Formats: sequence, C-alpha cells, structure tokens
Amino acid sequence: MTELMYREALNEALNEEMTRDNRVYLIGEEVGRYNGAFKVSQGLLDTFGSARIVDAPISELGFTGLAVGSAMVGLRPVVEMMTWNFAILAMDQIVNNAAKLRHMSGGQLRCPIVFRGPGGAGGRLSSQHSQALEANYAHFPGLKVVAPATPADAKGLLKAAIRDENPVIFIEGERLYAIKGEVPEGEHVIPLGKADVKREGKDVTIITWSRMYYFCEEAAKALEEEGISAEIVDLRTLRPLDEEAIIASVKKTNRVVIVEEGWPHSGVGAQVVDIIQSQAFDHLDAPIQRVHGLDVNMSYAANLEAATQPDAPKIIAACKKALYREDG
Amino acid sequence: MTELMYREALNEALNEEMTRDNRVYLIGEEVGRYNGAFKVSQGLLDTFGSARIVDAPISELGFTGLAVGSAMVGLRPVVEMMTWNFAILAMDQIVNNAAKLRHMSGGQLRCPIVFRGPGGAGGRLSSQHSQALEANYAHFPGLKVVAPATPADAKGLLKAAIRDENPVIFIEGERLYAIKGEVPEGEHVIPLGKADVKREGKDVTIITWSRMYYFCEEAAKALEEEGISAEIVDLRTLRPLDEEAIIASVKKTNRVVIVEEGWPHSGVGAQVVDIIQSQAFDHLDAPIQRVHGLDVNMSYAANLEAATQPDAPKIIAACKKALYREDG
Amino acid sequence: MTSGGGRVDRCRRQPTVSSALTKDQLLTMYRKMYLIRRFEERAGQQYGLGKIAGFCHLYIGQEAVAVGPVEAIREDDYMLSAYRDHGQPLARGSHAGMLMAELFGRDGGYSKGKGGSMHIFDIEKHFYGGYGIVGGQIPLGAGMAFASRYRNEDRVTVCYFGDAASNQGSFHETLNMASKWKLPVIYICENNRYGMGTAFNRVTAVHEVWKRAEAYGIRGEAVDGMDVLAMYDAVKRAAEECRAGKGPVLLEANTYRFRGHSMADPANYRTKQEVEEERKNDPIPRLQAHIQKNFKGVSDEVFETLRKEVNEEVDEAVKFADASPEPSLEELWRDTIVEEGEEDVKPRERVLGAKVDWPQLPGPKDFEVTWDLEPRDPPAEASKS
Amino acid sequence: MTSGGGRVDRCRRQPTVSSALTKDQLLTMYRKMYLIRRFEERAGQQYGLGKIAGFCHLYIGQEAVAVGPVEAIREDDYMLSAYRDHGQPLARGSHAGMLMAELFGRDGGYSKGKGGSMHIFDIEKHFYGGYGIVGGQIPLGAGMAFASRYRNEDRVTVCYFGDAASNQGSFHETLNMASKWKLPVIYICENNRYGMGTAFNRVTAVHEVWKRAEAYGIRGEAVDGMDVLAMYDAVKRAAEECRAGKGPVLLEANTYRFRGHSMADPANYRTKQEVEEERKNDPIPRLQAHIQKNFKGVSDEVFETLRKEVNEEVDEAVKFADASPEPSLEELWRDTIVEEGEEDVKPRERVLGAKVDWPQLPGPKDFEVTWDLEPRDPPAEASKS
Ligand SMILES: Cc1ncc(C[n+]2csc(CCOP(=O)(O)OP(=O)(O)O)c2C)c(N)n1
Ligand SMILES: Cc1ncc(C[n+]2csc(CCOP(=O)(O)OP(=O)(O)O)c2C)c(N)n1
Ligand SMILES: [Mg+2]
Ligand SMILES: [Mg+2]
Repeated sequence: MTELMYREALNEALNEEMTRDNRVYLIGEEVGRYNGAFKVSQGLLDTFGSARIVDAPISELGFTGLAVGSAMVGLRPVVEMMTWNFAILAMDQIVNNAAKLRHMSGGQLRCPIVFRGPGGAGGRLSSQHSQALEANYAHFPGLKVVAPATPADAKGLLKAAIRDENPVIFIEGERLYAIKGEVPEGEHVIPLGKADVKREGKDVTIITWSRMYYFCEEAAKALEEEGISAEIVDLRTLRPLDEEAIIASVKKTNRVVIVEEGWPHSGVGAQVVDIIQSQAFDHLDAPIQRVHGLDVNMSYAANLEAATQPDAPKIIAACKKALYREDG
Repeated sequence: MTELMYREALNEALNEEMTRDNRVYLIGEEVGRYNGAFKVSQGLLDTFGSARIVDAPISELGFTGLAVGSAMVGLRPVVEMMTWNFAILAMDQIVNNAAKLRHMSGGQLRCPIVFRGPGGAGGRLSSQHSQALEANYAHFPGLKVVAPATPADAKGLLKAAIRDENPVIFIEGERLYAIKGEVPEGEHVIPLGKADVKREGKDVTIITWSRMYYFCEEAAKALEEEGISAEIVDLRTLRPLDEEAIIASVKKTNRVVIVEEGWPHSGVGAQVVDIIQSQAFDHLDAPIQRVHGLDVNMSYAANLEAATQPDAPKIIAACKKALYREDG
Repeated sequence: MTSGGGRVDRCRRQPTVSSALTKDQLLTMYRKMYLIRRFEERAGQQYGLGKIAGFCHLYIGQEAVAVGPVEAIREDDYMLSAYRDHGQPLARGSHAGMLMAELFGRDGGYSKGKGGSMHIFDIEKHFYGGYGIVGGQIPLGAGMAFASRYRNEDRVTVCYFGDAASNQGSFHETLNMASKWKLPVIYICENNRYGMGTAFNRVTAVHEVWKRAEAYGIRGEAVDGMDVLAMYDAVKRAAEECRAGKGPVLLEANTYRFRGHSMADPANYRTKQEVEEERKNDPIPRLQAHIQKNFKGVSDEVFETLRKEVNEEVDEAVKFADASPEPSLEELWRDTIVEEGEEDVKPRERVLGAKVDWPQLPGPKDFEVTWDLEPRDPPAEASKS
Repeated sequence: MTSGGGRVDRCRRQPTVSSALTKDQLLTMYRKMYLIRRFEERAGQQYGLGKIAGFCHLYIGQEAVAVGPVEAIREDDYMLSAYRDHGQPLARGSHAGMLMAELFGRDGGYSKGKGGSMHIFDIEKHFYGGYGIVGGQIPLGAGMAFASRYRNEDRVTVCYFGDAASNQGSFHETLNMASKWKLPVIYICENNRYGMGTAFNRVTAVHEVWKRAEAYGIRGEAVDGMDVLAMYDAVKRAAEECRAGKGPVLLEANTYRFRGHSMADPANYRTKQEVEEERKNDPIPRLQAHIQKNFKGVSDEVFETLRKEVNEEVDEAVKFADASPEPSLEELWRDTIVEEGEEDVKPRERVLGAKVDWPQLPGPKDFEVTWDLEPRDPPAEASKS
C-alpha cells in the first residue's frame, strides 16, 4: 500500500496502461505541455510523446469523434474532458456513435474508449460549471458509467475501463483530485459493475458514489455516536448497476437513504429507488429517502452554493427520517 | 369540436400564436418551402413570410443558439428540431444557455422559447433515429418538458408553451402526427404542469405520456373485459411533474404501472416511482411496475424493433403483476 | 473524357492519370456503376413492395462519385460515408445479396438486419459505415486516419459527406485538426446541390465547398462528380499526397441525385427541367461513350452483356434477401455491449460460411509509436505567428 | 497613432476616423482603460485575500479591445462576451461597486452574486453577459442581431470571443448563417494568442482568424488590439457597414493578456521575454503618449489626477462590495424559473434604489415584420451556383 492523491492514482493508471499497451493514447485540452487542467496527466507527455498525449484544440465534438474513429480501427483512446460540463458539446459522438457502433455494425466493430474528466461542483463556479451529469449518460445502453470516490478505486477502475471493450464514461470528482488514500501496490484492477460496501452497518443503508461518499462517512460516524449503525454502499459503477449488492444491503437493514450530488428529476438515485422497490418491496420498513442537489441552478455565492449541495447534516436527517426518528 | 390530425392541431397552434404575437417565429430545417419534414408548418411560410418561418442550414447548435439569443432580447422563437435525436448536437445551447440565462443574470433576463420536434421511434429507423430522450431534459432545472398524446393536448399545450416565459422542451410523437382527435374550437390553452386523467378506474393506475397512452387505452379496454378497472393518468408535462394528480390516483387504486417508451435507467418513470414511494408509501399494495423500452439499442429489423418497444400485452401483464394476478 | 456540361466550369482542370487505364479497367468501372444503378432501382422497387421500410436513400446519379475513388485507392484503404451508403460498398465488392438482406432487415444482412439501409458496414472490405447523424462521420474519418498515422501504416481514409453536412460544426472542428496533424484523409463532399428539400445555396453563404479548404490551410478541389475518370484522377492525386504526408485533401464532387432525398420524398422542390438537364450528365452512358470512343471495337453488345449479367446478379440479390429469415429474438440482447471475451462478427463467414481474411488489428506491442505529432519548440516559438 | 510594434504588420491599414476625436473623448478613453486596469488589479488582489473565489479571468492588457469598440458604437447597441467579461461592462459604464460585489458573490452584485466573475450581465447598459462555455455566446450574438433586424431596429451587436473559441463548431455554423442572412453583428476575436495554456498556433492550422471570414463571404480584418484608436476605427467602419445592411464583419484584435489565463494560472507556458516584449505595447501609456503628442499642454498631472480619481473610485467599489451582504437563502428558489407574472430584476434599482430607464422590449403588436429574409425565387434559380 502506498498513499496517493486521487490525481496521482489516475496518473499511475494511465501510465501503467500506456506502458502496457501502445494502442492506448490520451487526447484532450491541455493534457500535454500543461500537464492537464487538473494535473492528472502530469509528466506523461515527456514519457510518451506528442502522438500519445495529444493537445487538442477547443473542439470537443471534433476531437471526441476523432478518438471514436480511431477506436473503431484498433486504438484504445482515453479522451479527457476538461469537465463534463463541456462534454455536452460532444455528447452526440458519445451516444450516437460510440454507444451504437457495435450494434449498427451487427457486431463487426467494437469501440473500446474511455471518456474521462471531472464531474460535479468544483467550488464557486456557478451554474454552467457545476453540473453532475452522470444520469444523462447512465440513461444510454451501449455505455458503461463509472464514478470512483477513492484513489484506490480511481486507479483500479480506470485500468479496468481502459481494458474494457466498450465505451466507458469515467466521471472523476472535481473536488477529489487532491484527496489522499491508500492504493494497493502493483497490478490493481477493479472489475466494472461491482459496488463496494465501504462501511458495514445494520440499521440503515446509505447508497452513494463519488464525492458524496465522504459526506456519508461523516454522517455515519455522527450517527454511530447516537447508536445508529449505517451501512455505506459505494456504487462505483452507475451503469451497469450492481443490483445484487444493493438488494443484499437493503435486505439487511430494511431502510435506505440514497445520496447523489446531482438533481433529483430522473437522477441515478431514482433508478436505484426503482430497483429496490421492485426487488425488495417487502423488505422496506420505510420509504426510501433521497438526498440530492437542490432542483435549482447552482449559484456562485458561497452560502447559496453550500445550501444547494448535499452535506452530512442533510444525510443524517434523511437517515433519521428513514428510521422514523425525526426528532431523534 | 372539430376533428384534427395531431400535426394539424400543432399547425393551428403555431398559426394562432404567430397571428396573435409578431414576436413569435419558427426556425428549423425544412420548415419553410418544404412545409416541414412532418408537415407541421404546412402553409405557414406563405402566411408569415421568410423572416418568421426560417429555413435553417443543418447547423443544430448554431440555429438553436441563434434562437436563444433572439429570445434574450424579446423575441419568442419556436425552434423545430427535425427530430430530438439530432438536437443532441444543440443540447449545450439548451441546457447551458437557455436553462441558465435567467439565473446567471440574476433575474435580469428571461428566455421564452420553445424547442419542439418529434421524439421516440419513427418506425424502422434503427438506433440513431429512434430515441425517446425526454429524461435527458427533464433532468435540468430551468427547463419545462411537455409531451402531448392527443391532438387537443398538442394544440392546447403548444399554445401554452409559446406563451410561457421559460424555455420549454416540447416533444411530439413521431408516430402521432397522423392520428385524429377532437379539438375544442376557439381559444384552447392548457396550462403546463397539469396531468390529465384520461380514463377513470379503481383497480390500478397506469401512468404514461405521449404515444404510449394509446397502448395503455388498448390495455385498459382489454382489462375491463376481465373485470379489471384501470385508471390512466396522462402526465402531459414531464417537468414539472403533477405530483398531486399522481398521488391522488395512487391513493385511489393503491397499485401502479408506469409506461414509457424510453430506456429504464434514470428514466422519467423512475422519478415517478420515487415520488410515489416517498409520498404514498403506505398506500401501495404492491411494487410499482414499469413497462419501458428494452435496455438495448434499437434495431431496424421489424421483429426486433417490435419486441424492443412497449405494447398492450406487456402493459396488461404488468397490470396483472401489480394486481398479483399473474396467471389471471 | 468530354464534359457533359453542367458545372464543370467550377472544376480546376488537372493532368489526368486515368488515360493510362486499360479497357478492362474501364469496363470494370462501368460494371460497378451499373451494378449500383441497378441495385438501387431494385431497392426502390422493393421499398414500394413494402419489403424495405424506414428511410432508404438511393445513390442513383452519383455512381461515379463512389466508383472513381474506389478504383483509385487500395483495397485496404479505409472508407466511410453517411446514410446514402449503398454505392460505396457495392463498388468495393460487398455481397449484393447480403446488402439487400440488410435493407430488408433480415438475418442475412451485414448487420443481421439491425442497421438497415442507413447503416451499412462491411469491415472485411474496409467499409466502415453508414451514419445517420448528418456530419457525424466527419470526425470518425479523421480518427481512422489518425490511427493509420499512429501505427505508421501508409493507408488513407476516404470520408464522404454531403453538401449540407459541410455546414455542421463537426466539419470545421475536424478539418482544422486533420490539417494541423497532417492526417492522411481525403474528404469527398458529394455536392448533389440539396440537403433534403433545401438547395445548398439557399442556406450557405459561399456556394463552393472546396473553397473552404483554404480556411484550414489544405488543398481544395472541385471535381466533376458525373465523370468517373475525373473522380479517379482527383482521388489518385489526393491519395498520393496523403501517403506522402501532405494530406488532408478536400474534394468537392459536383453531382446530382436523380431521385428524391429518400424514398419518402417526391422532390417537388426542383423542376422537371432541372432534373432532365442533369440526367444528360448521367455518368454511366458517359463512360460507355468514352470507352467506345477510345477503344475501337467495343460494341454495344459488350455493354448489353455486362448489363444482363448485372441484372441477373441483382435478381439473385433480391432472391437471397427474400430467402433470408428474420433475425432471432436472441439478437435483441446481442451487440449493444461487447461481452467478456466476445469475438467480432464476420458477416460472410456467419451468413455464407465463407472463409474470410478478416482485417487483423495490431496488438498492444505489435508496433511502436514513432510519430511526433507536435515536434517540441521553445515556448517563445510557439507563440510566433 | 504610432504602432507599438508587435503584430501590426498583420493588420490591413485603413483610413482613420479616430483622428476626429476630441481631447476630451480621448481622455475619456484613457480613463476607461485605466479604470479597467485598476479594477482588475484590485480584483486580483481581492482574489488573493480570498474574497473572490472560483475562476476569475482578468482583462489586464486587453483594455483597448473593450474601450475602442464601446466608444465607436451607440449606447443602445448590444454587446456580449465570454467569461473574461469585466472590461466591457466597465467601459459601458456599469457600476464598479456592483460589479465587484458580483465578484464577491454578494447580494449587491448585478446578479445577486449568483453568476460571479464569469457571468456579468448589465442589461441596463445593454451588456448581455458573461458566458462560461467556450464559443457558447457566438450563436447568441447572431440571434440578438437577428432580433434587431427582425424588428427593423438599426442596432448592431458586438460579440466578443477568444482565439481558441474560433475552433469551436459554433463559430462555423454561426458565421455561415450571419453572412447568409446579413445580420448586423460585429464579431471581435480577441486573439491574445493563448487558450488557457495552449498557444493558438499550436492547435490551429491557419493562424490568422480574420482569414476565416472569406469562407463565409464576409469581410475580415486584423486590428492592432493594443491600439485603442485602431479598435475604434475598425468598429466604427464595421458598425456603419452593419447598419447599412452589409454586415456581418469579423475583426481579429491582436492583443495579449499580461496575466495568466485565470487567477489559478501561473502561465509557465510563456517566457518572461515574450511577456516583457508585449508589455511594451501596453495600450494605456500608448494612448497617453498619443494624446500628449497631439494636444500640446496636456501635462502628466492631468493623467495623474485622472488615475487618482479612478483609484478612489475602485477603492469605493471594493468598500461597496465588502459592505454588501450575502444573498438571502430565499434566493435559492428564485431565478431558475420565471414565475407567473414575475417582473425582470433591475439591478441598480434593486441595489441602489436608483431610477433606471430599463430597455423596453416591443410587445406583440408594437412592430410589423417587413424583413424578407429570403426573397422568393423560382426553384430552378435556387439551385444555380
Ligand atoms: C444532425 C442531423 N440533422 C438533420 C438530419 C435529417 N437529415 C437527414 S439527411 C439530411 C440532408 C443532408 O443533406 P446532405 O448532407 O447534402 O446529404 P445528401 O442527403 O444530399 O446526400 C437531413 C437534414 C439528420 N439526419 N442529422
Ligand atoms: C466548451 C469549453 N471547453 C473548455 C473550456 C475550458 N476553458 C475555459 S477558458 C478556455 C480557453 C479559451 O481561450 P480563448 O477562447 O482564447 O479565450 P481567452 O481565455 O484567451 O480570453 C478553456 C479551454 C470551457 N470553458 N468550455
Ligand atoms: Mg446533398
Ligand atoms: Mg485566447
């Protein structure tokens, strides 16, 4: 085990996979000489050269489609989206081409490609720059969607994503790049589609992913003091969802809180609600509680931004609600 | 009451609103001389001239943004998306500009604009052309989302959408343009955000919208023969959702089936599930059943396309499941 | 080859290499063009019979734009197009029956009937589709060329798109990158003057697509798209430039579709005279005239025999498609996601049991990346103009 | 005005109208440029103190690109820009305190602190934002010009964007439409040579943005963006063309940002020498020199006094922002959706209780649409090239 920052873990994953496989290259804005807007590609240009660490113009639709085309004929591109807010410009190439190539060609082609970059609020960036958009991609068959919370998961899942034969949406936490965590030495690959029970508990299940995980831990610790034992299930992969892990935990605690950074309407959390009520209806002792970003545009002002996002107190309140202990 | 086709009802709405308000204009591909790819704008160029019925180049991002800019300074554009599959190219202008202008300007600006066009499968068009994408827009605060099923609703809701002070996503049924229905004479405006109980029933509530409504009616009739009384709630507006109407019907029947054309993961149906379980948990006698498009890419082959989509038999089976009468 | 009039004035004349083509080569071109013509006529007819559904975009009138380039490049060069995509694969030798079966939505189609008319893929013949979003294939073509350059292959990619597609942002973004990185890609704009019902010139400020090349610092050229030899010459030159590292190139093929945009389109937006005028440019009789002028003793019978053969081939194709079953319902759950260890599907092997040599893609260490896409220069230099 | 060297050679020289400017007008320009300079310096400082957060993009070095055009157009002409958006509103007379308050995220800001540095809107002064998605404002500018033309107003729209933004598809799609429909919009590309850490020339095939105008059949012109009078002249001409229905125009202002891309950027991608070289072009001393050369007896004191006044004004702005409270939490639920019957917010009225004459937008029948955007022509004509 070594302690690494989230961004360092990602950097290691890229470095290892690019060393292992010459077909893997990174393309995006500022990935090369600038070493990445968030320094994830630090040093890679010097190691791999300008054909494998490609500084692209600000042409999201163009360079994303270019990468998809190269994947059709055997390369394995990693496309860095400076943030997912900007990737909306490239969404057509992701959902209409990458996600459908295998199908349109009747199995003749595959599109092994990773689209990665930060999602969620970066901190005081206002409405256009603060969006958690995973639900928009999780909606599409033909894609896989991953959103790691810890450095270890970031490394293990990125390596798996690069080796996957399908297009993978890899959403990093814009505010997680500097967090530290233990990362296993050597070959460390985490299969996509597997959730991780990050904290065992028996009274209530908290289901979450990405940055929200840390608020959940904070909440769980506080609840513990009050004698409430919360289990935390980190989904890690949002498509396909690990229904088994979700249901197993629900059957254990019978009470559920789902925590996501994004907006409620047709969010990933809503899908998790549906999975639970349809597969464990009789195991629910209370309505499932959702904690999510407020259903409004994100403001720049410090107090408004804070109030818009989930935090530990909101999660604690939701858990108590799920436990019918509002005034607990 | 006069009987009109869905496309004629939309045409009347456009014609009336453009006559009433010179600020309203229509822009899109083929809307002018070609009279619209689906003939919704039939005859409007001759009536209103080329500045108000604007034939645009195939530049979805560009003409959508152009329309948004004109709305910022007092026009009321209606943007025709030839289909919503192509509008993905314009999504940035819709969700990052139109949906956020009011907020970014702190209330100085408003963006009264309608984005309209067909959604869902058109029939044997394969994966890129057959998508029901309402969930992707319903996810965003700052937008309203409408999806009418009948000619009367199409007319009344389009008129309301054009008069609304906010950006409205108006999704028409690609296969509904030729269906006929009674449309009230004279001024006929239906407020956004109100669902419509299209069929009264007491045993099970079927919640749906757009083209799926017709399959639900078919199913309800068949169920009636078997002595099962189904209530059909046509949401009509998907954002904001009419939670009152939903809950009222659930409390009445205690059993729910949600029918949508699109994919299940993070679909609008999932959000409806969450609303119900969180607000009427104790009124549910059975898990909520969802009928939706299969979670795969749409095929061109007739048999595969049919099997991918919801239909009356699937809805009937779901209702029986909700009623614990699988072998009914 | 004598011009059939039309917009040849818009073409910059160039020295021809096509003059070296043998009679047999020219007859092959004729056969391919006529095959496309006949195939499309039958497809239209089958559409009328309800055996083909959805959108079906015919290539009739544009045959030369597919055949000239195919003859001018190597078999292993990459090619892709939009949804008007029956002509190129036929020119590259795809199985007409399997192509028709795809149009019918049958299991015997190249994509098991999943793609249909708009999404033809024949990877064995290096034809990479078949795209329904206007302009969507333009960046893909650059990416395929990027891959060739990345692996030091001397392959070129030929990417087709329509006149109207040139107004998409993807065109702008891609041509800038393709030029900056000198990608070996030949962009052929099939200017048939209309995007659906809208005349290109009605919605476009500058009417000559080839002139846009200058904004990206690449070579642009207008070509008579009704002249298969002009297309052959232009693409031969462009391919040489690309293989020599001087690409990309933007070619504007001035052509015309004799039918409506799709089977659904009555094409009332153009006049009978206009269509008749253009039909005089029909590339197929033009090539016949050229052959007969340059090779004495190639009698009309030779062509009749050829056409008869092709007619039979296309009859067979229709029979083949008719005989092919619907895909099995298990196919619903295949091809949306590549499952662990799943192989790629080889259509001719799957459908005909044929032995195919499938394009082998280099593995992780089968090649070294020696390309320096952006040679280092002192930062100061970078900002000089 | 003498060139400060740099890339003036890239500019096509034109007859100047700026020579007619009076001393007072020139001093006003000087004052505005210095106001921007000082405001931005203090903003940078306040960022350092943690009172401003997120992204903050300073305009230092580019002042002439905002001030020249503002002086050249009418007060009621529309203007919008990207996220580097403090200069234009200050030049148009926005309240410096309220602008600083927006940067602080306070209730006294133009957007109640909801937008912050990247989203400045002052509709009273016809400044329409402030956009964070690179290239996102380019179509908006054409749309605002479309509205003016639609209502027969002789207003022009000035839309700014960066060099790197010119590689976005929105640029291509919009310029084609703006040209085809002759929209009265002036596009000013602020070519400060970098998009974040990437030199424009490193990722762009053709280094002169103005040259792209030709691809859209409009007039393109390079202007010395470090010369406020050159900017004034170029925009005066362009505005006349637009009002005369000859628009749009694409201007490339060759300028330079003396600071990093944003407060977060150390700008290691450029050399000290390069920056020093460009600082010799500082537009503010250049204008002072010009004034003192052409108007005898304008002593250094005059400028010192001006600067002192401005310094105090900016001190006041900071005090104003400091004194402004955070927005109330009720604001969370406002401004995402316009509620039934809700009025627009007039910032100076809301914050200062000032009487403002808010731009009145014509109602449903306040105007007739007489514009024929595409005069009818026989279909045949439509397809002629
Ligand atoms: C992004 C997008 N917008 C609109 C359409 C609908 N559409 C299909 S083909 C077409 C016209 C394209 O014309 P052109 O590019 O000239 O190709 P051609 O059909 O003439 O071969 C349009 C508008 C689409 N498929 N994709
Ligand atoms: C679509 C999009 N892609 C990327 C970014 C991140 N980004 C913000 S500013 C910028 C550079 C833009 O450079 P330029 O257009 O030259 O404007 P300048 O900052 O030099 O004024 C980038 C890449 C963004 N905001 N939007
Ligand atoms: Mg065309
Ligand atoms: Mg710049």
